[in-house]
Amino acid sequence: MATIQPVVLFFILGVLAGVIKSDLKIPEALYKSLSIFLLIAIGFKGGVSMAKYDIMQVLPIAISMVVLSALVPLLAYPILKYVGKFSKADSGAIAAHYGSVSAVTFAVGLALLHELNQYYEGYMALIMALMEIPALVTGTILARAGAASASGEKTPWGKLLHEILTGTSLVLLIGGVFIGYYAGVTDNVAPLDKMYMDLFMGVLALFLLEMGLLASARLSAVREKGIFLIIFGVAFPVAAAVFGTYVGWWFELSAGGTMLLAVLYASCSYIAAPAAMRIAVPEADPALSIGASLGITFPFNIFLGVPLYWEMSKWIHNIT
Amino acid sequence: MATIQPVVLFFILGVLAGVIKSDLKIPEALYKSLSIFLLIAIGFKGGVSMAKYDIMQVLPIAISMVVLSALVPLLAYPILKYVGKFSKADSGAIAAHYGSVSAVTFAVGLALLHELNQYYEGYMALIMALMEIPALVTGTILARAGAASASGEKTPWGKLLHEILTGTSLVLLIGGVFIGYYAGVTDNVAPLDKMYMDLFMGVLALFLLEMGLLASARLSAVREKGIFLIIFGVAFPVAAAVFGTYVGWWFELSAGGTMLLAVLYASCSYIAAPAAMRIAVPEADPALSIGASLGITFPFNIFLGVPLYWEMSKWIHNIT
Amino acid sequence: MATIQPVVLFFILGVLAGVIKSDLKIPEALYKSLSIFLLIAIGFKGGVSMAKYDIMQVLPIAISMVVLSALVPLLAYPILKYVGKFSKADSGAIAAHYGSVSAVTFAVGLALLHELNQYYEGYMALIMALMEIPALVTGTILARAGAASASGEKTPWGKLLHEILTGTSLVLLIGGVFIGYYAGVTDNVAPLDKMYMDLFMGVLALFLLEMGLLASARLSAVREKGIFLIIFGVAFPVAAAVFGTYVGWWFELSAGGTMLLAVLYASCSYIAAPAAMRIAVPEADPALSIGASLGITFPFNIFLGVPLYWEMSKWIHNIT
Amino acid sequence: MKRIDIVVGADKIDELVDILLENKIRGYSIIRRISGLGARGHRTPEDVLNEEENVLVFLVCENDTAKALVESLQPKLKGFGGVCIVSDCLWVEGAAVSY
Amino acid sequence: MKRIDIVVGADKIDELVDILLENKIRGYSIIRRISGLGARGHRTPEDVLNEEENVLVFLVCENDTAKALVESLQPKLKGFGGVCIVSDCLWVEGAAVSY
Amino acid sequence: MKRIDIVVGADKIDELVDILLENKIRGYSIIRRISGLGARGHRTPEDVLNEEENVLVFLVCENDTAKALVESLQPKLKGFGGVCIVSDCLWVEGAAVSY
Ligand SMILES: Nc1ncnc2c1ncn2[C@@H]1O[C@H](COP(=O)(O)O)[C@@H](O)[C@H]1O
Ligand SMILES: Nc1ncnc2c1ncn2[C@@H]1O[C@H](COP(=O)(O)O)[C@@H](O)[C@H]1O
Ligand SMILES: Nc1ncnc2c1ncn2[C@@H]1O[C@H](COP(=O)(O)O)[C@@H](O)[C@H]1O
Ligand code: NA
Ligand code: NA
Ligand code: NA
Repeated sequence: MATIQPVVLFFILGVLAGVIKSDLKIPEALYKSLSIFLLIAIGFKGGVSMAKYDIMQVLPIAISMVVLSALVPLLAYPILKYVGKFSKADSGAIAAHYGSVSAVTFAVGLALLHELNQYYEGYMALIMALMEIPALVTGTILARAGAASASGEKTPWGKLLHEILTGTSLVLLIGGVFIGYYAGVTDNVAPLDKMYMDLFMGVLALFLLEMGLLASARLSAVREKGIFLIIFGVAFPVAAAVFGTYVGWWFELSAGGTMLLAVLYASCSYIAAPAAMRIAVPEADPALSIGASLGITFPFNIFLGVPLYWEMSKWIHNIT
Repeated sequence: MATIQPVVLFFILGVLAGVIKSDLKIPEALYKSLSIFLLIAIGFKGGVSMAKYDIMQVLPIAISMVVLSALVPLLAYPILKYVGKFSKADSGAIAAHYGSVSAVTFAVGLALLHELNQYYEGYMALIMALMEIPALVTGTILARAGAASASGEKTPWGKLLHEILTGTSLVLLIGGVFIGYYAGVTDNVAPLDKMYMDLFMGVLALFLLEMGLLASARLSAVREKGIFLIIFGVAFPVAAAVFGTYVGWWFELSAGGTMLLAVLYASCSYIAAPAAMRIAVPEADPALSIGASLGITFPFNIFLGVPLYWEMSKWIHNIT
Repeated sequence: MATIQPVVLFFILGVLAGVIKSDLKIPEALYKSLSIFLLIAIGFKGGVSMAKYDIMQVLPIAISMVVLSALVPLLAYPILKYVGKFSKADSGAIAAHYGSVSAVTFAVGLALLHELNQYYEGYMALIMALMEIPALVTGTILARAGAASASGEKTPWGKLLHEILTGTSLVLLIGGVFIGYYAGVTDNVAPLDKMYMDLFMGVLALFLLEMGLLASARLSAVREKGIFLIIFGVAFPVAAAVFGTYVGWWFELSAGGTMLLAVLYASCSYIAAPAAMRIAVPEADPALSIGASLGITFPFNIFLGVPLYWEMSKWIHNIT
Repeated sequence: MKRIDIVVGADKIDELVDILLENKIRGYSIIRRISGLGARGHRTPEDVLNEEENVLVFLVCENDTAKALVESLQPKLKGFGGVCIVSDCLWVEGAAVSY
Repeated sequence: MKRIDIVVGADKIDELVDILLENKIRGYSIIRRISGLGARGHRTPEDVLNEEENVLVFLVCENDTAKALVESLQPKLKGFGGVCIVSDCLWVEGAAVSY
Repeated sequence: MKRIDIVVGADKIDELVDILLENKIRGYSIIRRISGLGARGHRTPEDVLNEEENVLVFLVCENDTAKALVESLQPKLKGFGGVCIVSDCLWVEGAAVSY
């Protein structure tokens, strides 16, 4: 089993700083700057390696994997509603979070592959960008089905789709992919890589520090909601990763690519999804979904999930 | 003709994000940090390469080119006033913007030369720093000549000169040149270049992203003012570049240096000039000058102008 | 004698910009981001090189040097109180500042050693982290002894210790040391060094620029307090450095390590100490301590002190 | 003269300003990044994961304008949430009249 | 209705909010990063070396609630520093009642 | 007691504070980064290309001090622009007196 990467220790440092009530604070502008950097860098990196593929051949595979990810909320919703006894709105909103993806978890997956010197398909970045969309739509439909009449208000689909399709992460990821692709094709990567590739890990470290601070502030919200959310927050991503591993293997991705797909299916959103759900399902309680997503699943994924999904991918590909 | 550099695609990404009303926002502190970085980096880089020259020999040439740049507003003013039918104040203010320079356009010029592996005179950074001054003074005089009596208020020359001579860009550029020069002469560049040289392009990319967002917000202002401003915003920089190319060739600059001088003459300010004109000609409408400068001339220059001026410089130097 | 490093010229640039009342401003978020970076980087770097030591052997030496640093305020206090005629509270607070350390002065020391290609003990970063603690405690005791009854309020020791032990700099330095140590031991430094080592000097430059701006704004406060504070601000750090040099030599540190210890003893805090003293000795005037610390001792140390302490260390180690 | 203080969600500010301009308000001030508690619970712009920002609009105008404005605003307030209050004040003459 | 404006040091805000909630205040707004002069001298959050931040709490409530709140606050104000004032205002009905 | 609210351009704040101090004002609060509309049109500090920042000075003082202050201010207000209003309020005793 792979050792813990130094970069994820920054998450622990953040959690500890939060727990001892340190006055350490990441300025808001830095947090936003780091996340802009990471999204561009992930897109750019992916785009550069996509330059080696025939786009027309890749696109159908990519889209299939994105579409299949829309099933994840369908799996989560009944568990949340009938086992967890959450309201319709909360179940739909949490399902949308778990169907959506976390760029930082993906980044930790990338970091592991780089450390292990493993190949992966460059277009995974594009898949991640697109994968934000279907889960948010499915989740909203689930939360809303038959509920609109009750609350008397209609789902603002226009506003919601605008929010989803023009959100910061989609724009930067897709933009980064295009520019990276162009740079790769015209053989002009060189001057930009010093920033968007070489500094990736260092920036990720700072971002994880802030995630730790944020997570420690959210843990109390989760603790109140009891044991179900904790179990769900650990077990569900593993189930989703199994599904993702299977899909990746079925589409003949490399071992690295399969693992990244599993990470995408397993990871859950705490940035794009909350913003979308605020518009689509305002009666859902964001403390629940963000608490589970950031307080439980995110740390589980970066410490145990990512190495586990790598083992799963090796196993299905018969690698040792 | 040179291909479009990947870095300028970030400008398009910003414009697109603005057009689709994405919620993408560059934090104000990041914008300011990036511009501090770029100014220091341009100065530092220039200073380092100046270490190879005999300053006393270079200075008279540099100053001549700066002084000649004071003619640019004299050329712009009558066109704006008599063809464009702008008020005295607006004509003077816009002329000052077009006589002044844009560090980011200069940076795009530098980027092209680096990509093409072309030599240029290091002291161009110093020239750029100084070139901010004369145009702002000429523009103010033009706007003010005979007007002071009308508005009843006197031009606050003291305040204006203080603003021009102590402005952020002048201080950082000149400071960067000095420190770079010292580092070059004492052979101590090494540890600072990892940041101020290697990351230059990556930082420029982020800055261009923000410029795109800003430009897309300004386009409407320009559209209202009609066709004249658009034609002026494209044709005038080309004319100024022709003048700059000729001056550069006359002073026997290299092909790279000549192109950079043309870029300086052609580029127009949207940071230092607005600040100075707010003090000097408060009755001028900043939407006009910033709209034309950032909404039209800046994108024209980085996409078409810079490659065109490079062709012009090659032509006058008989290079193929 | 070593030449002045280019990086410290950024401090002068900042002071000059302040003096000419330039509108140059470092955004607050950038200042905080840079200081987070520097603390992590110093800790990380130290931790990586500590991986080569046997911790159990190093710890007693390190702790001894930290404990001995608690004597520095004991030396400063009587001078301030009986020669400087400061109040008990001010004397204690200023003594605490001078007993505590400045990470940036330390960074300038590191920069010189790197430039001179000199070895130093990696655990100096850990020592610096710990050295913040004793002086703040000693200083508070001195300020408070017998004074509590007068002001009628008790020293909030609980709150003070919490502030000292959970302060940003301690958390980031210690965290950085641990993560660096882990990265060193597991041989995983590679991807993080591009940011936390390679960019160290460039970030320090920006930070020094801001320090210059801050110092120039503080000079007036010092000027009012007259000649004593200026003499103290220069003479005391030299005395402390002599003590530090002696301690370093006694514990058989390398020449580089001895110099860094001297720098630590000589440097004085303007971040952690003010925050702690605000809680512990609120009746002390922060303008005095910050003015002396940042306005006099800091510039003295980075320009003259650091090279001087290096000479002292070479002399005591019989190196030429 | 009347002073009117309105706190609404940041997403409502454009609509609110339009109403102000329709009512011939010639001067107002906006303070951003306001947190608080209201009928929709706590809202804190500092929380980077859940940015909910309020803004305060503060304006001074003549009694009649205030009356007209309040009448136009009232039907909209349900959608805006927040709070809108009116109080009396005295305008110190001197600056250019912007009310 | 009453409007109450309180300026206190940022470190006191949690304690103050607790008192508000104990007094059944159901709506308030907080403006941060306020500088100023008071009994403790100048306080400027922009000064990175000496961050002393004030916050303004602005709330609108019914006269009786205001009275009760002021009575609970008064003994605490000595520790809080700053300023607390009460004035009259008119609540424009429309938004969900949060007072 | 009186509360005085003044909105001026950020470049005028030093001059304004000097006038306050000359009039023996011992307490005031400053809120920065205020945007708005006035006689000089829209001013928005968020606009990085055209930073025009207003600040709000809020102060509570005794009636006589207020009167004297307003008299000193009035001739200056033309240059300051913005707005200056006076209203009545009640100072809740408790904190150290800073008016
Ligand atoms: N009674 C009140 N006093 C002061 N501010 C209020 C009050 N009620 C609501 N607010 C502010 O208005 C915002 C939105 O209120 P609401 O729409 O009721 O949730 C709150 O977050 C507060 O900032
Ligand atoms: N009379 C006043 N008017 C307005 N604000 C005040 C007044 N007195 C104090 N303040 C504010 O309250 C803060 C703390 O006051 P103090 O605790 O008296 O130092 C000051 O920095 C001001 O922002
Ligand atoms: N009637 C008003 N009510 C509230 N704020 C105002 C008013 N008039 C002006 N202001 C504020 O004062 C600033 C400067 O005003 P002016 O100097 O008239 O352009 C404006 O940008 C507003 O923020
Ligand atoms: Na997922
Ligand atoms: Na020009
Ligand atoms: Na010391």
